[in-house]
Amino acid sequence: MKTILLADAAAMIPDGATVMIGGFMGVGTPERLVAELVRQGRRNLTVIANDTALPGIGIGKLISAGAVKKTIASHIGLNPETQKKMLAGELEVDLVPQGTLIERIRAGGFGLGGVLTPTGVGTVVEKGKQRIELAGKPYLLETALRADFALVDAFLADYIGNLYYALTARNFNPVMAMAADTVIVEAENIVPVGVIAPDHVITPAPVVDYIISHA
Amino acid sequence: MKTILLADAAAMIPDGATVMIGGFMGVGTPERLVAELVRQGRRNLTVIANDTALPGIGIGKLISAGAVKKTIASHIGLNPETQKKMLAGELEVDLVPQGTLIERIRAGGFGLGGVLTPTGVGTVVEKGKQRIELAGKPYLLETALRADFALVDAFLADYIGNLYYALTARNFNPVMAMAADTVIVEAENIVPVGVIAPDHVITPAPVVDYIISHA
Amino acid sequence: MDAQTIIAKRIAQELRDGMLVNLGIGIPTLVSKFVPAGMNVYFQSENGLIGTGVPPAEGMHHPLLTDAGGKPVSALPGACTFDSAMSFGLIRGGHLDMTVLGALQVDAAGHLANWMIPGKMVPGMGGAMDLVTGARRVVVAMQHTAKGQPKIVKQCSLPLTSARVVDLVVTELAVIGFPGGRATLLEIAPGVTVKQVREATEAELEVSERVSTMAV
Amino acid sequence: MDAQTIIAKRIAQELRDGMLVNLGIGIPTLVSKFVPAGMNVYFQSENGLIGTGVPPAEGMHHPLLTDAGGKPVSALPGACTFDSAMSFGLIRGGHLDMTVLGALQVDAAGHLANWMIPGKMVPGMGGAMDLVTGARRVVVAMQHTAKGQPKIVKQCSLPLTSARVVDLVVTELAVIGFPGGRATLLEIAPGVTVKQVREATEAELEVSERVSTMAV
Repeated sequence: MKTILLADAAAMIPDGATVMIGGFMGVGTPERLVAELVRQGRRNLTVIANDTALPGIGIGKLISAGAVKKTIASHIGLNPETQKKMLAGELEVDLVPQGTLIERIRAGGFGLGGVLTPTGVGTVVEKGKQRIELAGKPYLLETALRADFALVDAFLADYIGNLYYALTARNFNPVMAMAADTVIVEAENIVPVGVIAPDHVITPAPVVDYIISHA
Repeated sequence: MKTILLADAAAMIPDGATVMIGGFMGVGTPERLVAELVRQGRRNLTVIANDTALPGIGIGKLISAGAVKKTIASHIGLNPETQKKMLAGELEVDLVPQGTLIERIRAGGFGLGGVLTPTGVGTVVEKGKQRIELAGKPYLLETALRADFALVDAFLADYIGNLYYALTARNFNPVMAMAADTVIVEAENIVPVGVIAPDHVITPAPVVDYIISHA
Repeated sequence: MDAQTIIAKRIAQELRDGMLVNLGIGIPTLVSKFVPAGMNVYFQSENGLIGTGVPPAEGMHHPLLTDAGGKPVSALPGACTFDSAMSFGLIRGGHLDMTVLGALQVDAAGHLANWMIPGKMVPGMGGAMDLVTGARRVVVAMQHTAKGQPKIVKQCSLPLTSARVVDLVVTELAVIGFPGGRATLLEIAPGVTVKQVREATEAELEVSERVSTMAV
Repeated sequence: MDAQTIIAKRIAQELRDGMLVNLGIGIPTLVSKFVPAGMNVYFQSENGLIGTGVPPAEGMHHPLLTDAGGKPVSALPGACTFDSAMSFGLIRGGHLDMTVLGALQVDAAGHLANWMIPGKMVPGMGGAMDLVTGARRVVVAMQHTAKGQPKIVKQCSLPLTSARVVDLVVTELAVIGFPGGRATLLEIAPGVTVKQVREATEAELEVSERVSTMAV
């Protein structure tokens, strides 16, 4: 049984922590957890996520509240506040191609040092990176990313932590669940152990540390 | 509709082809397809697979029939014929750690040049490979693998090629389905389009070329 | 016919049965409206869906079934969902037959810049760099000019999306390809002259011997 | 108590509630029989299963639910299945709390050789190299000697499984650890003397000040 109260879960995450947050334009983002971090006044977070959503939605709430010092993301275009804070020097933004970002997170969770990708070769993304040629084709060496916490949104969780994601809310969630020291899950539904068929479990229970209780 | 007769599917694979074959100790191996290749007298195949199963089972049938020139595998210990042929110089065996083998295949299917893994550092596996240090930790650069054909065993296929695998028969199959020029599927059941829920599809239809018909 | 419709209809002619196609936000999305009848094309949303259908009727949408812009979509029979690693494995691994996306600039060799204007607009590359690097065919859908200025330039002044050049540019005036690494006029829109296209284009344009009229 | 039971029972004492554990073929498999009552341990089979249970009753097995040796198993409530990339992601990525495997040789520093005898037996490393490199804790389960010859040697003559040293070796005679990189006798089996262990061991053995008797 891994359930925990929302406030207690958020309180585990200190100011300055590096946090991976699932979701794609707010879809599949653990909304209550994000809102609770804002309510608790968290500061100086490094947020690793696909995007910063929109103002008032998902990670956008953290941006607006000034809780974020740095973000590693692939897209910030639909959140004018992220752009404004970045251009004003209040927020550091490290832009990473989406396919590279997800592979770097996967590498962190799967015990790989990094991957070689053709994406970004010959662009500004190459800056500061090692280029490796294999069979005459150039690749960039992109290194693994890990975080102190992964905040994961699931459709179903059982009480020991097996997770199932629905439709396009899966996105970064199962990959991030592998890549952080502490994995906190916000689930739409919490069901008894054995209710999710073994073949339908996407994230295995042992990697999950906490599930936000519905109490 | 991608169905094809068993004999026609096997006939597409020429002598000398490089073939990935799913399965783990014969579980999840497309048994009819393998048997048909033996029946058609195929020769000089390069087989990429986790193991060579046991004599008379799965890939073991190809080994016994002398259809294989070279195998890239992680384990041959339960098939004495593979060991015998190898020691007699009749079969080239390239042994690769299992976790490295599956990542090399995944890299081939996912458009990555390779991955950095700590596995094999300081062992005979390191021979001839580039060692790369990241943050003081050594990794081996392991390069992508692809094949001409992937022979994939699924539990459910629909008529356009969406695949679902059951229990431990999943193993190498979905990864190999991404990494070959031509993907041929042997499915326990072929069901109408729309019957497999979108969340339960493991291999998406567009990567599958042929499904062995049950006619 | 308005500019967007001309572009979308012409690009739809590039579709083939069984193709896996990714459509970017904006004009590219319109292409799905013009799939020839009876043709089965798989549309991928890089947020994790193959089989993207039209926006659902009111009251029938679900908040967890969206396109890459976060907008509600439907899933066609035979659709499937997956995580972002798989999504970009499909894109990078050569499984995506075609990507259609917008541009800020395309240069004479076919290089594309579409993800930032330094100091002004920095939305991030999202999936664009992977799409342009990985797709088998890259098609640009854009208006020929922006505020009267040519978007097909001699050399991109904006940061590139990829070192890989695009295959086709379709605008409301013309279809342009890059055989031999040189911008080449392949088709012109109905009622448009080669001269008009040249005047709206900064890059030097080869004119194909078989330049024809777009069948839109 | 036979040698295998002593080894398996002692290793079971290393289990903790909630651990994810991989058991190799042979003696390691026996460890699952001695999980302390009330303790929840997840057993992983590297062929793609967490929640491996005992072999099913006759007539209740399924050919697609097997362990890494291809033998029928059951899946406990809360079990889950996955592909080989995920399986080794769990192993390599630090998610596996403990791996228990057999050995051909272990040397004085704790290096393990368990996958080949050149020219004689070349089964391949299977998952062993990833398991030893990636698991948080590596425990070797083996008989102390083979055909009267010590298996704990000064230096491995056989090809290593990993550059990473193991954490614990459990035999029917002793429990040996490697603090400071030196083989150290931590426990002896009931009725066995330190002298007997030393005689059956080629490597020099430090003897822990608090050497105790295995509670099996």
